[in-house]
Amino acid sequence: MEVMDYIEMKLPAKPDNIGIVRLTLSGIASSMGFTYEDVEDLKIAVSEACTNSVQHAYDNNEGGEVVIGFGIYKDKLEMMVADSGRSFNFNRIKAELGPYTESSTVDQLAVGGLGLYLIETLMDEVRVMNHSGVTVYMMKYLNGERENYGTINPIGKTV
Amino acid sequence: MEVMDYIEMKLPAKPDNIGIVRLTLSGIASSMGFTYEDVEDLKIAVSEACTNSVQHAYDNNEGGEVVIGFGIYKDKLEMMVADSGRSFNFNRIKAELGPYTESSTVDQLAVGGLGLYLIETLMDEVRVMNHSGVTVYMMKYLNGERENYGTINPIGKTV
Amino acid sequence: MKMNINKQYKEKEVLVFVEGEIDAFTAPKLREELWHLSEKENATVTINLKEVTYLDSTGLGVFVGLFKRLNSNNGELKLIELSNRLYKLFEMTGLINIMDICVNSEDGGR
Amino acid sequence: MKMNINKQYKEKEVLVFVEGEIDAFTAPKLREELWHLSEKENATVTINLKEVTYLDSTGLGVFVGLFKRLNSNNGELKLIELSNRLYKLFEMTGLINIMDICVNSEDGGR
Ligand SMILES: Nc1ncnc2c1ncn2[C@@H]1O[C@H](COP(=O)(O)OP(=O)(O)O)[C@@H](O)[C@H]1O
Ligand SMILES: Nc1ncnc2c1ncn2[C@@H]1O[C@H](COP(=O)(O)OP(=O)(O)O)[C@@H](O)[C@H]1O
Repeated sequence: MEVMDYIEMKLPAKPDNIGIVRLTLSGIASSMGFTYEDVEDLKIAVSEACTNSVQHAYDNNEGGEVVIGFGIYKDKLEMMVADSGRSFNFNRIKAELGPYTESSTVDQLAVGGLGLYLIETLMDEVRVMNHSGVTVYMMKYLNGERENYGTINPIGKTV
Repeated sequence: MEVMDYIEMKLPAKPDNIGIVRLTLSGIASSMGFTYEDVEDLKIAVSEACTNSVQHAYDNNEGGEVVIGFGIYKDKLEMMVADSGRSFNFNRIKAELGPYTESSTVDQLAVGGLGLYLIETLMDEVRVMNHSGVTVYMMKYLNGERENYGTINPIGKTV
Repeated sequence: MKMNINKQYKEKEVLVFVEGEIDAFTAPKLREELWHLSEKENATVTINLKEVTYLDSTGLGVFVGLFKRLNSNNGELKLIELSNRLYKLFEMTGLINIMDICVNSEDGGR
Repeated sequence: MKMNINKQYKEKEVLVFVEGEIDAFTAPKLREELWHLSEKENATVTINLKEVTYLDSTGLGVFVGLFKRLNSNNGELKLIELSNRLYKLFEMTGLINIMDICVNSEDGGR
């Protein structure tokens, strides 16, 4: 087993709290050495997963919980977002996710919105598990082992 | 029972992680409406408690965990820091803490350092529980129902 | 987490400044603030996003909804002064090809 | 979480600039960087804390340790340009009465 640090957060499934998750994540990702751009990408990915838990998994104000697990490795960050409200057995759940190629569950879920699409585009590996609540697994390498989507021109903020 | 939101974090008892707890806390406290000064006070209090868990509760790199619970109310923030590594039953633990006046455990612990002294000075209520690991309970009111320590002159950062 | 909205009215045109983070918490407030602007015929709404520090699919959803409604009322939506970050998001989602988006106010919003 | 340390040597005096957060993670590095400065006799160490954005008991401990050792070697420790926040901490802990602390470099560190 690779060495990793594991940080877990549990919080009420409310939109108010997603900003707090982003702050925590940005602390974790910055101290790991992710670039500004990558930290911003990670913030979007984790927010999208939390937003889905808040909006789809629970009817409004039902008292549901979201659990977010951060697996911190030397060369990558793993994030799991689950709306079952239970703590992760991180490694067991990872094992259950099965091989990457069979990630058809993502397509299955992605009916209309942009959320899961953004997660898939911004992260290096994404898997969705769909029993007893939804668990989204996301992983991003530290040194960006991932091609660019299109060319982004070096456009200044203002002239 | 008062209505509250409860946010919990669990992380390895390492000095590296205390900054992440501060970030999470500052997100929570700012969105509750605490002033800049109060947020900074809360950051010190939670850091001191985490530092103690890291330095005293575990021998170096023993793989221990710290659990931090944030109880968010309309008018106050409660924080618990425990180095047993187990999740809180927040309300049960609060009940076990007993009346505020009997907080002699704090004095009992405070042998040499400034950490617990700062926690006590900066927070409105502090209790320490000392079975199966140390749990520090800290509470701060939103509108500062607490007297000032001495007069702080309005000294500018630079002239 | 804060978001501020400022509106400047000028005949048929409205210039909106948005500041802060747009996410699942703040997007409903933004939608509410913008929605009535799309009711009139031929309205031009320009949104300056220079000070938006965070945006995700919830915010994109607000702009797409506004865009559709303005279009169906013969109006126009312009998004201006996007940061590189925000531009990247509109690019990734393909919205850059559909909507009137520019990174630089000097172009007059085109 | 970052901390930067910059030292300027001038005969028997050293001026140290510290930047960032001083906590249980960064304090050991700070102690290590400052310790050798207190070895010489009659050394004057001035530490500019203007850019220190966070400080708790771990950092106070470093300064107290350095202060004691400099004193026992007939040296001097000055802490200068403290923000209100940092000043408050030295005040609360009573260190303000023991150590040479000032909030304003114009006073020459007194
Ligand atoms: N945590 C979840 N629980 C239940 N359903 C989900 C969850 N996450 C995603 N989904 C389903 O997947 C769909 C696509 O999600 P997404 O791409 O984020 O777009 P949107 O949320 O805008 O619909 C959702 O509409 C929903 O039906
Ligand atoms: N979480 C903890 N586990 C074990 N002992 C603790 C814990 N927190 C505090 N203590 C004890 O209380 C003492 C005083 O703590 P503190 O005031 O923070 O000062 P310092 O940590 O600098 O010694 C510590 O030296 C330690 O013996």
